[in-house]
Amino acid sequence: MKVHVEDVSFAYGREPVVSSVSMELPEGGITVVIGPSGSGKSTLLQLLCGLLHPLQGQILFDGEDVTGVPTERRDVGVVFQSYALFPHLTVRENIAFGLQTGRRRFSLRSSRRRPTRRHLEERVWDAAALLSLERLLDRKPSQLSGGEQQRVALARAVAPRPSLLLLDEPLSALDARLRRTVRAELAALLRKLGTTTFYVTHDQEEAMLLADHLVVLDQGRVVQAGDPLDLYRRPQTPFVASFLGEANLVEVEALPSGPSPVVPVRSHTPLGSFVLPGACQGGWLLVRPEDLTEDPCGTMATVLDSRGMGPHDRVILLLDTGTEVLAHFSSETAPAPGTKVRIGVRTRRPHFVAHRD
Amino acid sequence: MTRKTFLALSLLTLSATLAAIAAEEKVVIQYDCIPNYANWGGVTALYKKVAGVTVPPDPKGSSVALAALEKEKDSPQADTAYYSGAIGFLAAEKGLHEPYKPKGWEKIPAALRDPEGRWWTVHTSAIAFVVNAKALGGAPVPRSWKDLLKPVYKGKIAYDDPTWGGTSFTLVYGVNELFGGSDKNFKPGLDYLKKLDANVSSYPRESVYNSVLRGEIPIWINADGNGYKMKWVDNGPVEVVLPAEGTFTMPLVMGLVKGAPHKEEAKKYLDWLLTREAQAEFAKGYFLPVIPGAMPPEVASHVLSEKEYQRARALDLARMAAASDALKKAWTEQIRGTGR
Amino acid sequence: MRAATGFPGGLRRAGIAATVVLALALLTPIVVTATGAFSRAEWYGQRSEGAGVETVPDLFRYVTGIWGGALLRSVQVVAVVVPLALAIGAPAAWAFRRRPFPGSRLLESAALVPLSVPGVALGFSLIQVAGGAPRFALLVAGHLVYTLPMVVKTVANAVETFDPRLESAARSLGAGEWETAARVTVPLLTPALVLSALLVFAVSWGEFNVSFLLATPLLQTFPAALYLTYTTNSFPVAAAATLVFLAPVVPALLAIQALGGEEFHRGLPA
Amino acid sequence: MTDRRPPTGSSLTGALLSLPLVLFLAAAVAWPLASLAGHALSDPGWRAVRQVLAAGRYRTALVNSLGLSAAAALGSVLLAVAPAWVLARERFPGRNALRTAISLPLTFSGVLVGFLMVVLLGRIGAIPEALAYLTGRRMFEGAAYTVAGLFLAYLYFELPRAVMTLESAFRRFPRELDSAARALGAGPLQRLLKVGLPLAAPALRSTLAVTFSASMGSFGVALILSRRFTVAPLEIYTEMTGFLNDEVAGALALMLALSTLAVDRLLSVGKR
Repeated sequence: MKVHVEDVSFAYGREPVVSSVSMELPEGGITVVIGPSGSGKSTLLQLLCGLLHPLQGQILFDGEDVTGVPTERRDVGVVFQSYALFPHLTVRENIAFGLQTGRRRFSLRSSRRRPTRRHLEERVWDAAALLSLERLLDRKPSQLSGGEQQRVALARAVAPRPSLLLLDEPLSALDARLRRTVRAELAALLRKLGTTTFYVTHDQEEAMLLADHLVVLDQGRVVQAGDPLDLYRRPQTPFVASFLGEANLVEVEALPSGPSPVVPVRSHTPLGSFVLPGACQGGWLLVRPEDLTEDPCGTMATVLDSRGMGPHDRVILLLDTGTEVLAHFSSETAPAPGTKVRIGVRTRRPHFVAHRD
Repeated sequence: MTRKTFLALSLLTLSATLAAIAAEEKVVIQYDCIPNYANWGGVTALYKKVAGVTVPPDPKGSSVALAALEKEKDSPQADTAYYSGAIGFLAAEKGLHEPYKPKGWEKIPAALRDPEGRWWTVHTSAIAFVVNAKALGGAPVPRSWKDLLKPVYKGKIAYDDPTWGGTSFTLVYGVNELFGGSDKNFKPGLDYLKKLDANVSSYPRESVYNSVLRGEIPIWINADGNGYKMKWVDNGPVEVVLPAEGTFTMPLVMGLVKGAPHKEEAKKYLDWLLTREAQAEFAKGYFLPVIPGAMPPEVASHVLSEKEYQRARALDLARMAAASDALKKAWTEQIRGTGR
Repeated sequence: MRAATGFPGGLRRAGIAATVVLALALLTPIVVTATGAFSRAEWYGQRSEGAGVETVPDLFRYVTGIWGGALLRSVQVVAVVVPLALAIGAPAAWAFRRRPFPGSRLLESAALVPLSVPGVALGFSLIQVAGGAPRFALLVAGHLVYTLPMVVKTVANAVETFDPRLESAARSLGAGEWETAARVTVPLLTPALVLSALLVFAVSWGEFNVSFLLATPLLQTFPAALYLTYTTNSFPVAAAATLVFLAPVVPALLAIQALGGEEFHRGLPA
Repeated sequence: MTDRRPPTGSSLTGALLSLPLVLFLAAAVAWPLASLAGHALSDPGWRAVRQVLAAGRYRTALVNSLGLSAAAALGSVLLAVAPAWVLARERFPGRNALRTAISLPLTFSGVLVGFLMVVLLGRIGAIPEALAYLTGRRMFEGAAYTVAGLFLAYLYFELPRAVMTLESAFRRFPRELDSAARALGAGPLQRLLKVGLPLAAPALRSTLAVTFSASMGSFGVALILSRRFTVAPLEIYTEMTGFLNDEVAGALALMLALSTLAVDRLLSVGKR
């Protein structure tokens, strides 16, 4: 199902939470919304599933306006941050819940019948098998571990085969180690299901791993949206640059006189001189730590701190020009603190983040 | 409030309280001291004024007062108690009183006191219908015991539970004698009361003086004096009726409780109750002074004529007392019954 | 704006309306009584207090005149019951959560059992086994039985909501057991203790079942006096006495609401 | 979920701190009640108990108490559900004022409630007087003294208790469960039947227990209002003070306490 969010706004009292957000969820793809806490991402999810209603704007499912349609008729599956498993029902009954309700598509076009008893059991079993919950079907939620609860919540949400799957920070209640394994499983599962998915997180790694389409939200507004790697490589604001991974943002001064906007110009920076867009009114050069390398022709820098992280060493350097930068060096070549090194940028055309008015 | 002030305040109140409990005021405890009965409210207020001693109100009826004294025999709480005659007689018989002859004792007619001073009468009264005519809803004022059985009075009659009050015990016993029963045979009385039960709205176990005055209870079978007071003092639409077939006089008696905790104060109080001053105060509640000559003339002019009172007969206290437990039990079982 | 209650608008309005109706139904008798105290309406009937009880101040003077003693008794009972209930209940509640010992769970539920024992039955059995004891002590015991459960529940809940690591932190900073209690535990529990005190006050102030059974003429609490007033005094006096009874209850209730008296429902007088 | 297990401390401290409570409960609850039971059991042939259980006033009083308390508990819980839910879950101006108003009668003793009932529905009550003034006919005169009036009075003092108990239960009820049910396609009725009521069941049961116990012990209402209909606490009082019949009063008190505790236990079966 294709989902369009058009110019949607929402406020709690006088406090705007979501401000004219527009986005498009690609059919069958995973759209990940990322943003710091308070950026409005959970509110956006609640607007999509109809638990909140926008003050302004429209939400379209396959071109049809569902803005006023109540949650129970939207044909969505939701995984809540707290899982919200029914404590009085077993795992089996939790999974079966959505199969026994009068779930209807908002339009009668594809209304579903209630499954027969046998059919119901099959569907519950399928959902349970999908998440390896077969052995836990008769337990109550209170008898499950956090990871198991998370899987039950997911199984319950997908069992009715909703047209849109909404996940609200589904991994945030798990501990770090579990989160990493579940994350990979979840990515595989969601790809396999092929349901249009809306996924809310504040974790950058999770977002990069899961997203087909990534939306960065800040203070209720969409800052940038697109292919995740593209966002990582070519962020349009310093906020996006630093929110998605670690970034060295090196200030570039505006050129005194503007030559032709289409003609690339060379600009001198503490990290060397680069070809930059001609329209440059000043901005930042984005250099990811992994893009820095030891370069005999590069800039002189002093190693302030160096710490082995396993895959790489995390090195903080003070350029002779006075700028501090972070670099990831491979462990064999990492210099010791106090030593002087020459560093350079791997790519000749690094990304430039322009000032915005 | 900080924790320290909170603590300090609690400690302060606690110690103040304990101090207040320790500092005893002068009191005499009288069981059955209902302010609206026999003007006890006025009498105790007057005593507080003349002697500075508090006699707190107490809601027990005679029967309950007797029960309480019996229960507390080993550690008496009360100094004195007030009863309808037979119950006080019984209390004396049970050894709950200690002999005391208050000042003025010799002025009490001999029939109305125990020769040893274990009980004596403080005033007398008679059983009557106290009728709130306005609350009758157009029905005529009943004139006889027989009238009370008429369906027009359904739900309009009340008399106290005799296991609570002595006045209604006198009534139950007296009605039985009136209809041909005796201290051994309760059937005639209980048969009548069973028929009456169809019209009775309640058997109160508390003073309902104000309910009658307000009209919550249109007909109350109780002491005549209470009705006179409603009519003349409280200006209620109340009429006092002495039933045509006859009625009963009732001495109201007191005694000094054995082992009374405030014995000396109690003696002074009991002495005072027989003074002309106290007796006149009772008379303001239309209970007849037991000391001759204490009746104020304007009070005397308010009550029914002597001729009417000739229908009131005296009952034998000793026989009443002897029958008391059995009669109360029979009444409870057959009239108050299953508590439907 | 519509909040996400999941209640359709019509149902929500109906629910609010039902709540308003209930509140009005509960308040009406009190309002009628209060106006009754101050009104001279004919249906209130004759008064039996005689002359000098005509105006509103007269009524209250009359009430405090005849029931001043009972009022004082109630104040005394409350003044003893509140600190005692806190002193007995609060340390135990803390211990149940922080220093559980064999049988502490059982003891905690045992402390709630009295709520299911009718006051008359308990009062009766108290007199049976301890009739010789001072009545005031029995009365206090009776009130404690019905107020301790609230202290235990309120304080135990409060102990649960604060992090035990705070106490551990104090210990790690060198505070001894008593110093930790005085400087960390008690200050953190102060709101719960104040709330408990208010709850105990409200319950004790209105307690009738045990009080009436244990009452002696010198030991009438105000609710027992109210009973006497209802049966022996005229309507305006009874209504005025009711208002005297309510006077301290209303501010206490407001304070309880402000402090979030969740456990208020348990064990109130009936 | 953070781990909040208490730091290991001496359980002896705990026992010592609980000692006053233990002693108090033993002296003021366990001892009297045990002696009550002991008296009844050591009574040869359980005469008093048999007397109470035999047909007659005492049994009627017990049955009346059970019936009236059950009716009051059921009635008050039924009527309290909607207001409790509204107070717990809805936000609207005046909510706190409503809650305070509803909680006010919680401190009322039974006699006060009885008195209020007489003021409203006595023979000269405000309601019959107002109706007579409006319609010219006398209606509901003395309704306060009927069984219906007694029931109303019980409802009056149980309703605030029921609302407050249910409200605090509803407030703990996770809001997300309702959202989850909606997202799974459940309409309002299904949510009520499949999620709301099953989850509220323990709260409803414990509210029934609270209101039932309070009604069983109540004494003041009946003292003021009861005319012919008697309840167990009233009979205990009568036996004790009117008849000096401590055996029967004790047996009745025991039966009253036992039946209340039994119903409480029954209602808490399956809890937690």
